[in-house]
Amino acid sequence: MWGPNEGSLVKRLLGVALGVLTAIGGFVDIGDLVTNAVVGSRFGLSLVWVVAIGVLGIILFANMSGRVAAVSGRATFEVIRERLGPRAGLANLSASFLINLMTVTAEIGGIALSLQLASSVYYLLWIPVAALAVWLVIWRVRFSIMENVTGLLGLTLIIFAVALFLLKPDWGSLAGQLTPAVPQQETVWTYSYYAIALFGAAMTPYEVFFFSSGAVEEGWTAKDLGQSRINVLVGFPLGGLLSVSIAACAAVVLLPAGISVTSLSQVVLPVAEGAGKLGLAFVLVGMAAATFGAALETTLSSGYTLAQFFGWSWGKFRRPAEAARFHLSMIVCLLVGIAVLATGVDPVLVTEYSVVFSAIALPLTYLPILIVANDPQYMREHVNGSAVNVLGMVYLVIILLASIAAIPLMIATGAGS
Amino acid sequence: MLNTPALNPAPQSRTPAAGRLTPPSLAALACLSLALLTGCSGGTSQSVSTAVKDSSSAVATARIALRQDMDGKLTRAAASTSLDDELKEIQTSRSTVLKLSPSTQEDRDTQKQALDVLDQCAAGFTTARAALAGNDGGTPSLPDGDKALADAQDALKQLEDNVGSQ
Amino acid sequence: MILGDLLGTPVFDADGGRLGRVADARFVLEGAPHQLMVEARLLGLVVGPHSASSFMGYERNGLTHPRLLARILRWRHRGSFLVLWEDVAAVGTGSVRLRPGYTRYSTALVGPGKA
Amino acid sequence: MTSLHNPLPPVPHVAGRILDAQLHLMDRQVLDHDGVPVTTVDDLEVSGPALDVEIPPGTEPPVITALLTGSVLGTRIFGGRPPSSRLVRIPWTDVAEVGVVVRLGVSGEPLDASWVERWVRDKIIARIPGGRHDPR
Repeated sequence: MWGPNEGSLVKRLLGVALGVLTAIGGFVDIGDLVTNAVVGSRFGLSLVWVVAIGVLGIILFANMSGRVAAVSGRATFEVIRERLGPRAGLANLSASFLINLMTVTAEIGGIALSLQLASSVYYLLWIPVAALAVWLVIWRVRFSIMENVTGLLGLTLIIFAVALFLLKPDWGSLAGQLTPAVPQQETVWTYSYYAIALFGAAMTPYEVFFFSSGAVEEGWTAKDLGQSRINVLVGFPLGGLLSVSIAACAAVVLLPAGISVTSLSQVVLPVAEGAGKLGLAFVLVGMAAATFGAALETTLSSGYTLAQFFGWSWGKFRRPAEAARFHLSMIVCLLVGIAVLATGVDPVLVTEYSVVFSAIALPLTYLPILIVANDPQYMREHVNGSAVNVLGMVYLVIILLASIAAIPLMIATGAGS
Repeated sequence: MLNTPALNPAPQSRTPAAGRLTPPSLAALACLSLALLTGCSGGTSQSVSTAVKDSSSAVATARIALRQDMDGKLTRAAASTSLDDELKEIQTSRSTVLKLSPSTQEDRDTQKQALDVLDQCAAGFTTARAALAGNDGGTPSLPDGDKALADAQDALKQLEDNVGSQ
Repeated sequence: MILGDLLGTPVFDADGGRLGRVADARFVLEGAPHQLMVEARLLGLVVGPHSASSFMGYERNGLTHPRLLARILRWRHRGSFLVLWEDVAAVGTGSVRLRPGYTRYSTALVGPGKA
Repeated sequence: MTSLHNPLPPVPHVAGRILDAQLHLMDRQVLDHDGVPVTTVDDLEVSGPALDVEIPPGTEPPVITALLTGSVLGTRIFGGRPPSSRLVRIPWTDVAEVGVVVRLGVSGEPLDASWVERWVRDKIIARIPGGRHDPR
């Protein structure tokens, strides 16, 4: 038996895993794997500044929604409905749910593609297996076990950073790419388009739905605020660092060879180049775990958003029979995901669209959280400080700009091609 | 536009072009806006140039995968998945070029040349895949596969220069 | 009646001049105590001349942060006022009419409702 | 503080707690006495007044009679209105507390508002193996 101090220390340390999961499985998911590799192979490191902005943004946003959930017990989408009213709330629900569904589809595709790389069995055959496994975990496995296991396995993606060192790149010229500038062979439009895609990949709304609902699942209270802050401050920068490593690996190996990434098999080549078969094994485990974790998060988020909007009973802490519509909606989402993938649509392509649409839908999710985080009826004394509010407003502007610019840029660049 | 990345010795120009993988409606929109942006210079040479660039990327990827396999850095499963993915890329490019309806003699020649080169690429992939599947010292060997892909890469390079000079 | 039908309905004064739309309905908890909660009696209607949407509650509950946002939303709801139930002459399907000489009150929430 | 923006006189003092329908009731989560989510407040039903007739001075003000849910949400968003018989009501007398959420003083299980949840549970979810398994 642990003493009270020992116990709470272990509990605190374990608690950080929530942040790590959202960082690895949520920050680095199929969207980040693909987008960062594509950007690295085409733009080098000249878009790293966007990852930095995205990381800071998701820290701010997740921390606020986590705080709202911990203090008031209200998860993000309940707040969205309550503040935006039914019409704008429904518009947001439709957009968020559709993006969630796209992301679920992309993540399941990502699991299947990772398994194909490991086994050379065609990915379409893996899709029902992957979806069934996702459902079984949601159906039976405890929330804390689910997040810790996928979180820890996803950490093997650190191999991207290790591989980067093993590749022995010219650090000077790599650092030289860090200044924001449009590479010669690209236009300012494709550059901006991928800036928004990267921003969307870093700040996907489902992370926030999951994070705040997860806080309710784990029964957080105002006492857990410190832990929530640690989770966010440790987890997300770690995820951002992995994102940059993925881009850097692509910039070192693929960009000089004139390769622009269009498939997941290209994403792993730099790791094999630097770290050989062992590295490959790590990256495959990491990719499978990260996409699996993200598939869990996005599937749960689909259920969370629907249930919270309509006021249904929800949560993995309840028996499935006590949250029947919640569980049914997740089953339907997984079936839809399987059906979409069965058409043979390229999961990588679904991913590329989902991150941009994420950027488009962000303001409607971000604004209610920013407002409620200032409302003492919900937050009592835990309302936003003025520094957080200044930053919050700056990000509101950034998010609005990205959201408005996304569709015109998508059209003008033919989705970045 | 402002600087040249130090790590990009290959002076490939990657001009924006209609998305080969985008859904039809988006591709149509993209074509439309591109036509506006580029002053209607698109057409056959534009599509061919995109197809060539995508194929160069695919062949380059396959060569890296093959070399890593020879160096023992890549597993057989990953290498063959990679070759499959990139062959699919070539096939997509080929069907794009095939679907073009060129209006001038010059464009028809370009299309013909491109199809020949893309066929050569596909043949290169066939050799490479056979080498990877066999890999028992028989023919074709992995170096044969790499040679076939290297030749395809040269042909693509030449075609790119031709199309680019038009 | 259903309250949702009332929200957004145009409001006119006794002479038919348009004043705005019903933005909200204010209730006060008093009267006959029931088993669990006292009755919620209609105190009055919040009328918004510029926007019927009760946008985020900034115009009433004294939220001042983030400052810029609070200012924008308050501006959007400038001129909104509360009329008491006693000053409502008729409620129709498409309009609300006030009695002659009705009084405009501040919409600000004070007391427990604010917290 | 608000006087600067709002020169109107404050409302005459009333004894009870003030609730603005949009601000404090509509679209809030409804929990039953065990804290289980039941629904969201999709709309409110009030006891009057009679439509399109002059309200005689001194008429008793309307009171909230029920929280509404179900198809009324659709008509609130898209317009139109459901027939009165189709309204799903939770009587105001069942409400125990209004805060960030609306708490009922009764169990949500037998309420009309829960019939879809009961149906999905009994016909689908509870029939899948493990559907009644406690995850904790």
